[in-house]
Amino acid sequence: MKTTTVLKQGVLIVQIEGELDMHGADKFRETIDTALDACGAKNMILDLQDVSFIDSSGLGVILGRYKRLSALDGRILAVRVQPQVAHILELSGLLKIIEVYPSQTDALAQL
Amino acid sequence: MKTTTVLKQGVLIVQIEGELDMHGADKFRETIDTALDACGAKNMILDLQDVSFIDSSGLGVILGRYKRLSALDGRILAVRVQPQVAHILELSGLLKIIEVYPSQTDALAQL
Amino acid sequence: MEIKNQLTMKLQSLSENVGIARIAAAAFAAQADLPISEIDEIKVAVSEAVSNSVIHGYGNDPKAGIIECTMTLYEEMLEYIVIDYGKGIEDIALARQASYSSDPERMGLGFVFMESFMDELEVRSEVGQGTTVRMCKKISPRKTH
Amino acid sequence: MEIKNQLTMKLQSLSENVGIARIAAAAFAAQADLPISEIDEIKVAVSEAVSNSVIHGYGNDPKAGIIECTMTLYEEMLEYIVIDYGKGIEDIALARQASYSSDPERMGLGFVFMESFMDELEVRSEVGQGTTVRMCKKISPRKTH
Ligand SMILES: Nc1ncnc2c1ncn2[C@@H]1O[C@H](COP(=O)(O)OP(=O)(O)O)[C@@H](O)[C@H]1O
Ligand SMILES: Nc1ncnc2c1ncn2[C@@H]1O[C@H](COP(=O)(O)OP(=O)(O)O)[C@@H](O)[C@H]1O
Repeated sequence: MKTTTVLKQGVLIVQIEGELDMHGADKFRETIDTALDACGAKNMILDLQDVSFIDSSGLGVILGRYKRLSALDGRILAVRVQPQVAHILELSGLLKIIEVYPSQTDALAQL
Repeated sequence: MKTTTVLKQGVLIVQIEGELDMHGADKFRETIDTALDACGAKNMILDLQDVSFIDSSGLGVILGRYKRLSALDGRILAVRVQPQVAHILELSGLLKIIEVYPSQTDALAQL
Repeated sequence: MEIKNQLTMKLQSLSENVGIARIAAAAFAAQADLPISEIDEIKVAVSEAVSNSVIHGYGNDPKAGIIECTMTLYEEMLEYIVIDYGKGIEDIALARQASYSSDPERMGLGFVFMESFMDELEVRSEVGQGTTVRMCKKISPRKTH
Repeated sequence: MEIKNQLTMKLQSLSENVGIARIAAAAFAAQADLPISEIDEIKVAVSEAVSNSVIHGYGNDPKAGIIECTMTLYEEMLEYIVIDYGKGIEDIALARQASYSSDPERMGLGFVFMESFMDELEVRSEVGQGTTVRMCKKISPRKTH
């Protein structure tokens, strides 16, 4: 798993590649938290185009970041979600709190 | 593994999809032999575009067909060979008897 | 029921092995000619069970013990059994509830996912002895050749 | 040498399982961060060894016995051991020769491939007892993180 972050219009864009399970979860969390600490963004976009797998360990990290940002009145949006991952996001109830958009541009337009 | 055959300009074109190991080898051989019996072609083109894996069991079937066709003065050509498969064809010495071309059209032009 | 194929894997309790178990589970399921979406579901379920053994069963200590996965193909179903010889579960009914987790950092969705993604889920556990999770996925007749 | 990870698989002697063993071998190798081409080489070598156990060791009889694959990650190498308890090999030196096969339908390239694709190949066998093939692939330091 590989995570890269970049700040665009004050929004933290997180690009993830690989399988998001317990093996990658700690590093995934640290990368995001470090970037959030550094840039002070309160909104975040998760680009899931290259995420082929997610389970409850990966979802747990996303939910934790949601809690952190919603305390600041910030939001998390997800873009380019693959069908298998969308299925899990839906089943977990995460889609109730994280909106999904087709592209980064669409998501940025919402923030 | 899936094998489909079609006759083009008197040449048997064999399209293979999947992993060519001992599990698929028997069916692979039968499909080709049945098609050869039916159409009487003496030249054959193997389209390996969708073959992601081959080992000595798969090569054995190709070599067997080579023997059958060269007894009739026929030839076997291979097209669209993936790098991993090309590596094995080379190491096995099969490239000495089976020429490789980029496309079916190129191969047909040689026959 | 006649066993058509069976595979047993013994893994060290390492997070690296969750992905390996999942890939093997999917490769084993491929024989049954299930639709991709159902193979994806099996991957999640096996991932959850093996992750639980690593995290909860053995408390993230790779030396604490090994994890056994047995995959069996029957005519009409695929069965996955994941066993650890770790800490065990005191109250299985509580553990299986949605959102219950003994770890505040986790979501408590593991058993929920195993249950929703598979057709059967059975959990046996004894404190100090370990935990056995048995999950089955039906193979509907129209899906086999 | 310290073992960093180890996985043992027991398989029925079925042609379906050659592909499963190969996929598991590749997933296990992925930890070592080898280039794709070397993972492909491991897939071929493991495929050859398991195929030999199915075909020659157990004579294509799925009831004849099981196949064990042990995969071990050391600091500087990956080791794959494939064991069957089948027919055994009478003359190992002869069997390892290129083009030698006891089966006229086969090419006799299995051991040649294992040898060229791996950095070490060791074959032990006893007639009527079975065969053990041990293969290693070096992990050059530049390839690890
Ligand atoms: N293999 C296991 N060994 C010990 N305890 C377990 C095991 N699997 C699950 N549990 C217990 O059951 C609880 C619920 O598990 P689960 O639904 O997977 O959620 P989570 O993993 O997010 O905690 C865990 O928090 C843990 O206390
Ligand atoms: N696991 C095994 N059990 C018994 N005999 C074996 C085994 N592996 C190899 N052999 C013997 O060694 C010979 C050479 O093997 P190999 O180089 O893989 O070629 P091939 O599989 O094409 O025959 C085989 O034909 C067989 O006689």
